Amino acid sequence: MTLTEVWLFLQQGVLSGLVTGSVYALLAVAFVTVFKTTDVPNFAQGEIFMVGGYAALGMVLVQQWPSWAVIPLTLLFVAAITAVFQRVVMEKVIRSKGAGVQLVIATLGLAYVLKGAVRQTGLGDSPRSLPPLVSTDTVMIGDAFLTKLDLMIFAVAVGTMAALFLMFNFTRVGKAMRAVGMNPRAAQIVGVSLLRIRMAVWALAGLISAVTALLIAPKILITPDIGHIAILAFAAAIVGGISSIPGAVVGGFIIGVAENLVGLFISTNAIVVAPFLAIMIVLIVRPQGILGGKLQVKKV
Amino acid sequence: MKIDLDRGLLLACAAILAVLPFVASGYVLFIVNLLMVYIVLALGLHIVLGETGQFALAHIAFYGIGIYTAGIINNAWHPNFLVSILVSAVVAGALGYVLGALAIRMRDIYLALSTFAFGEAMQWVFLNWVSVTNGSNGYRMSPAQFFGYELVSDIRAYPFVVLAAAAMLWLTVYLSRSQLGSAFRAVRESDVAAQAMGVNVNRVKRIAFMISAAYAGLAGGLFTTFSSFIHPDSLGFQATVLILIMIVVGGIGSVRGAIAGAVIFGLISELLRQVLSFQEIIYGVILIVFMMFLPKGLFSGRDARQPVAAGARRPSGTAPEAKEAGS
Amino acid sequence: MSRPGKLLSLQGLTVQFGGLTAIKDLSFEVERGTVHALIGPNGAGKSTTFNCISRYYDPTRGSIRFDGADITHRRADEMAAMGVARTFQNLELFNELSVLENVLLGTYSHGARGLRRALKPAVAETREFAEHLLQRVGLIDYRRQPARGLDFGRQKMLELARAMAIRPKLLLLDEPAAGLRNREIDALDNILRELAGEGVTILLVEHVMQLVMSISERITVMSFGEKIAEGSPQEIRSNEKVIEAYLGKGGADE
Amino acid sequence: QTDPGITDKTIRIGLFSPLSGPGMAYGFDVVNAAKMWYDKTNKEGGIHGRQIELVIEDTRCNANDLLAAVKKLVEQDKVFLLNGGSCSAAVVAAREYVERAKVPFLMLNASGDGALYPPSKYIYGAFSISQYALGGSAVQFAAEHLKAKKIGYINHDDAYGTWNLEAAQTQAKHLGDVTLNVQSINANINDVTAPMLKIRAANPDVLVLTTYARPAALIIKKARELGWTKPIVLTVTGTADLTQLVENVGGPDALKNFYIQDVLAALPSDPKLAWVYDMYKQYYPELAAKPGHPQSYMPYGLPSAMSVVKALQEAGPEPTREKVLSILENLKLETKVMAAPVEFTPTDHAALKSAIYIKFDGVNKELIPGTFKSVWKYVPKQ
Amino acid sequence: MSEPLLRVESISASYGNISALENVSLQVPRGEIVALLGANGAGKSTTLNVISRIVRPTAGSVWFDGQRIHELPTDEIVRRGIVQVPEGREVFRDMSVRENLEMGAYARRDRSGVADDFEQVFRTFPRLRERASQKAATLSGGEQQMLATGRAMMARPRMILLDEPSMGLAPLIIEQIFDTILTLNREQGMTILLVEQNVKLALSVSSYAYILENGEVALEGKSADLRNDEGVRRAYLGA
Ligand SMILES: Nc1ncnc2c1ncn2[C@@H]1O[C@H](COP(=O)(O)OP(=O)(O)OP(=O)(O)O)[C@@H](O)[C@H]1O
Ligand SMILES: Nc1ncnc2c1ncn2[C@@H]1O[C@H](COP(=O)(O)OP(=O)(O)OP(=O)(O)O)[C@@H](O)[C@H]1O
Ligand SMILES: [Mg+2]
Ligand SMILES: [Mg+2]
Repeated sequence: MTLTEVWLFLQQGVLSGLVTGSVYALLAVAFVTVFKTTDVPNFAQGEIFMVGGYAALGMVLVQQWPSWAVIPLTLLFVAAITAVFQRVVMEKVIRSKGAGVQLVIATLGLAYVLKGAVRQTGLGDSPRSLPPLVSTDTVMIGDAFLTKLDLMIFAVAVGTMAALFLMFNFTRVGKAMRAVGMNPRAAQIVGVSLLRIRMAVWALAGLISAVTALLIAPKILITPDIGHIAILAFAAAIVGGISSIPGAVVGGFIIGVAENLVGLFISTNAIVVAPFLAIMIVLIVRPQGILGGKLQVKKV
Repeated sequence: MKIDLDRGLLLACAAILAVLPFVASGYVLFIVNLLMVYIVLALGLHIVLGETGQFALAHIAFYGIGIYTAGIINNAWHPNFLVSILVSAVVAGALGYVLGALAIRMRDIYLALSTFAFGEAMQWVFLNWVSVTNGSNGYRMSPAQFFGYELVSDIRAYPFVVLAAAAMLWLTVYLSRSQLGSAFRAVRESDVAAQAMGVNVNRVKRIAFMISAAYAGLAGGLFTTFSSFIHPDSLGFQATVLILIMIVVGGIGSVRGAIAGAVIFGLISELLRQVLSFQEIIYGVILIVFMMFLPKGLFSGRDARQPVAAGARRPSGTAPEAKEAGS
Repeated sequence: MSRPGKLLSLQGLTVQFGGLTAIKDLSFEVERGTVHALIGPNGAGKSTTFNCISRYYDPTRGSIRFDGADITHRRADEMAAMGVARTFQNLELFNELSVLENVLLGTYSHGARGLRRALKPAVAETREFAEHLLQRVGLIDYRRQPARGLDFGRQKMLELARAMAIRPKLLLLDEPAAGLRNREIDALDNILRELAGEGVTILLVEHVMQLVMSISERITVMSFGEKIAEGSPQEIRSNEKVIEAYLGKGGADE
Repeated sequence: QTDPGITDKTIRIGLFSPLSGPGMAYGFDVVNAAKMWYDKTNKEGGIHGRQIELVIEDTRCNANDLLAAVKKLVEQDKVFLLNGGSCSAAVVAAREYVERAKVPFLMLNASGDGALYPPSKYIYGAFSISQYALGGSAVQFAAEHLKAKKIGYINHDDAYGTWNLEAAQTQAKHLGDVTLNVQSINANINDVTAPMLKIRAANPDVLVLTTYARPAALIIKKARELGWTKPIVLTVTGTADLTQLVENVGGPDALKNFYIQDVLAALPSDPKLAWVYDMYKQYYPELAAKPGHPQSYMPYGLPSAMSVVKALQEAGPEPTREKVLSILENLKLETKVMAAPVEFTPTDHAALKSAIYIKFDGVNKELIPGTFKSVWKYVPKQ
Repeated sequence: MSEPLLRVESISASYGNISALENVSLQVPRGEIVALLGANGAGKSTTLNVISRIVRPTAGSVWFDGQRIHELPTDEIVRRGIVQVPEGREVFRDMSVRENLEMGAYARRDRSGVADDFEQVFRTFPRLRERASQKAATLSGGEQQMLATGRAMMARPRMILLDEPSMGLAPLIIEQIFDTILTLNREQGMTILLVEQNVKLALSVSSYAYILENGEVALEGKSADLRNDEGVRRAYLGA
């Protein structure tokens, strides 16, 4: 392999990796948002995103609605699903003294339902795309090709991260969300409405998922099983430090780039394991994740 | 009376299992054999998750390791099946110990997701270590034997599978009554306090991982006694989730629950094949409904020792908490 | 039966958390068979001291000797077998386990170690021993309840019983009387006296002066991580520094 | 004494395939196609006066479930023969069992290479096409029609990939002066930059894709982004829905130099195949009304059903499993559905060896004359 | 006598099948300090938790400022002006001391006074000022208790429910806390329901007191009278 080739591989590999990484990052951010606040690892994250894609598809394809209507409706639809799921299912699980693992399984249940429902529409037989929100003309960066859409995706990922980071650390509601995550009982005592906050958070995650879907469906194509992509979002979240929003994004980038570099310089067969290797390495070297803050002596 | 309930249940099961081979078709026996394997898997997960409270999601990886180990041994030497399943248990257990050693630094979600990652990685190994596992072509295993008695059919394997499962059940109950069992639960409830009692938390965790993995490995060995083919696709996260669901729906921390869950969900996933295209939705709804109305599982609170869900005990959960008010 | 001599001695103990120094060059000794109190304002470093002795924290500097052995670098889980038991200021119970099993776990460190024993179930006499302890702290009627179900005060008593089950040489009690009412404090007082009578050495962290002053033979006072006074209850009560840093005018009489 | 599943009035046949979950697209309508052929046969008086009774099972495209289904059909429902399987890897799971139970087993549209080789007395298949045939044929086309010397080859890291690659390499060796540059990828890949860059760097004359639809679309799109202009050949594994493919690759521009493999006798739109789709409409009016039906693999269900019927008819009024098997050994049958007739030999139980190719620019399809045959032959390993 | 600010009418509560309260009634007049005493497990914390609706009563009603509040969600009750300082220091572990205090002012509408209240809290608990940016989880037990109390003060409530505020505090700090309680009460007319194990202290600051015994009101009366009541002395004040 010549040096120029290596250099070219590096450029394209890293840049495309950052874009794909942004996809993982966006989903990871949604995942982290819910986890931080409700302590629930949402194993339906991928399917929620998937449903966003198909909701839009249904409106475009079956209903033939114009995109200016489709976009807000999709966001609304997905946010509604997640919010209602939290309000109706999760709250009930909590009230009947379910915790940790029970909540996880409830989300798994949601994942199955959503997948099954989409298959029922008959849209799920072959992979689908959506009309791209931004043109997919290619632009050159160095010797690397990207599309305008790619740049948009990257921008949105970073933007969302910034917005959420500010929200969690500097806004009243953001702090309330963190408080609920740390100690729901105390949060109640200072006047936070668990119901409202939890619903808000799930709706927020739904929104992010929907935006992601609209944005990246044309890039990665959706199938009823595209939810598996959430696995990479989890990977991103862990690598970055499970409850850190910037961590999620950094993690996403790392995974995306790792995939490409492994594919380019080791073997394309190995692309699938790259994320899991990343996870294991990070967790062994730095159990709290890259931006997980410094470990503190546990106060006893 | 609880003891009697257990006795009753056990006797009933024993009776059914005893008459089954004379009345049921090979297909039914195949399903029962599978259920037995599920039971052993569930008991294994019960030890690390239910008893020790370690949210480990790599269970099926060890199951796979068990299957391939036993399969390879069968193909190579065709020994007494006891040998092959014990070896698979040992191999899986050893790897479990290693994973435990790496995992003890992590808790809750980190542990869950990193063991999950390990599971995915193992599936990749099964798929790509072609020279050993025959990769994605699937691996064919010649049937096991017992002192020359070839276990070529489900009905021939049946008695051995059932007995093995029963043995593992006994072992599980015995373990949970032992000092080690108490240590497991101590770690689950509060590792800080456990240390104060003289429990070497890290060692206990490693042991829990090891035993649980050994169970899974043995389950894999059992699988090879009545099934002659394994494909990596059936060793993915879905399978781990199935086992997880079994012990949670059964009642996490309860042996009875693990078994009930294994039987019920083993059957559900087989029966659902009949409802065709709606099965995913139905399956999902079943899970959701169970969690909404029976989150602590079928056998919650019936066990002498109150079980707790992994991660249920919040760091700030010091004050006594009561019926959570909710409008 | 309590042989004279030092059971525990701290030498120049220093603990830092990042920038913050929780304990600065702390030294004191505890005589065998005595009740020794460690008092001081909130955040003085008392619990941290406990955490060092019971090996939850590693001191930044200094050494800890217990029963003739240097334990500065032992593991926390080795201490029970050596005869050091403790309770926790913020309750560390096995919440979902029955009250009885909580106490049974106290006996975990007894007898030989190793696999053979690990696989044995708890024997009848340990059970009786545990129930006897529950009797002593008045929790026998609750033995089947999950610990979580007890009220705060009883949870504290349960922790005490669990610590006693270790059959310790040294018992570290972190604010056992917190949340107890006079009545229960008197009961606690008696239990501790009995224990002391049985030759158990007690190191007590407590803010309830009524208890401290009545049972401790010697008192060490810390403030901002440093020892500011040591002596008999009378001396401490009248010690200006202590009154000003900790007791306050009202605190002295009690 | 007669074999199970036979009465004077009926013959019972076990029909199974993924009818749910991810694999549904491969099986659902394929089973319907087979079903309608059996119904048709029954309407026409059945087989020597016997009506065909179907028992249908779902396999979820999963080894364990398929095995359970087969065991149920054989031991519980006591079927006479088995007709099913759309997922190759899963089908293999049934092999040992079917041989032990001595039941004739004709696959549906599973490529089933793992079950076909080494040939088993009881198992017949590849009615659509086997992966071995598919890979070999594609290389043959690239070399013969597109004059390729150096072929870029992207396959999956799964069973299918391994099989079609093996045949492709055999074909290349057979052709002599053809070399392959291979990149294997996982079916769930999201970023195909790496494989595509490596292919581009190797600079082959043609790119052959044996991947599923999604990775295929991703690669074709990426190829365009990276300024690839040479021919791309997409095998039947990825051609499920062509109109969709056009959308997925972002419009026809990406398909300027693009060929697809097909195994049908002609283009689906071609009058030659009209009868298949009319028949489907007639048997499943309400399904046909739904979006996405008939699924594009639907016709593949017919040949195996046809073969079953033919074999049973030739087996005469007193059919036994042995008779049926002996007939299958040399069965020849022009299905009018597939690119070539069904042709079994005692040493090769795969029905189809050749494929046709179509130039597709996103709008128009232009049939390339001739069929292209894979030369791969099973050689027993020792 | 005018309508009391808080009126608890014959409430009962239970945990699963364990009954914790049996028709308990009590009243807290505006601007008064009322003490709630009783042995361990008597049900004091449960009473407070019923008032702020963390525990749902199985019977009875709770009236605040003339309105029934026992069906309202906890956060609404807080917004109406009842804040609890819970038993066992429920602080936000991973938030800094300052953030914890900010959260205290969460339900508050007037943002203006917040700054002054920070000052007041820090004046009462100088230790908190030193630890302002430290994570609550690593505070000493007493520091956490101070934080919990300070957090409640930040809400500027109309009524505070204190569950054993002196628990684990140094005598000096206890004095300070009770001074604060008295000033809050005198200067801001804060109404206070006080659960306190230090009966002597409790009776000295409160004007009226209830004594619970396993879930029922066993005795009630003017604090002054109770202080001198023989039975009370023997039962609760010890020797
Ligand atoms: N793990 C830790 N990380 C950081 N700081 C800590 C840690 N543990 C204790 N500290 C700090 O060390 C100081 C001493 O804490 P410690 O718990 O020993 O106080 P204490 O004497 O027990 O007070 P109290 O009587 O209120 O319990 C406190 O200021 C606390 O903030
Ligand atoms: N979460 C719970 N589950 C079961 N029972 C409980 C729970 N919390 C409290 N109880 C029971 O309710 C009764 C009253 O408890 P509560 O905490 O109100 O007493 P208390 O007066 O506050 O005691 P203390 O002064 O020790 O805090 C006790 O018998 C206790 O065992
Ligand atoms: Mg302390
Ligand atoms: Mg209380």
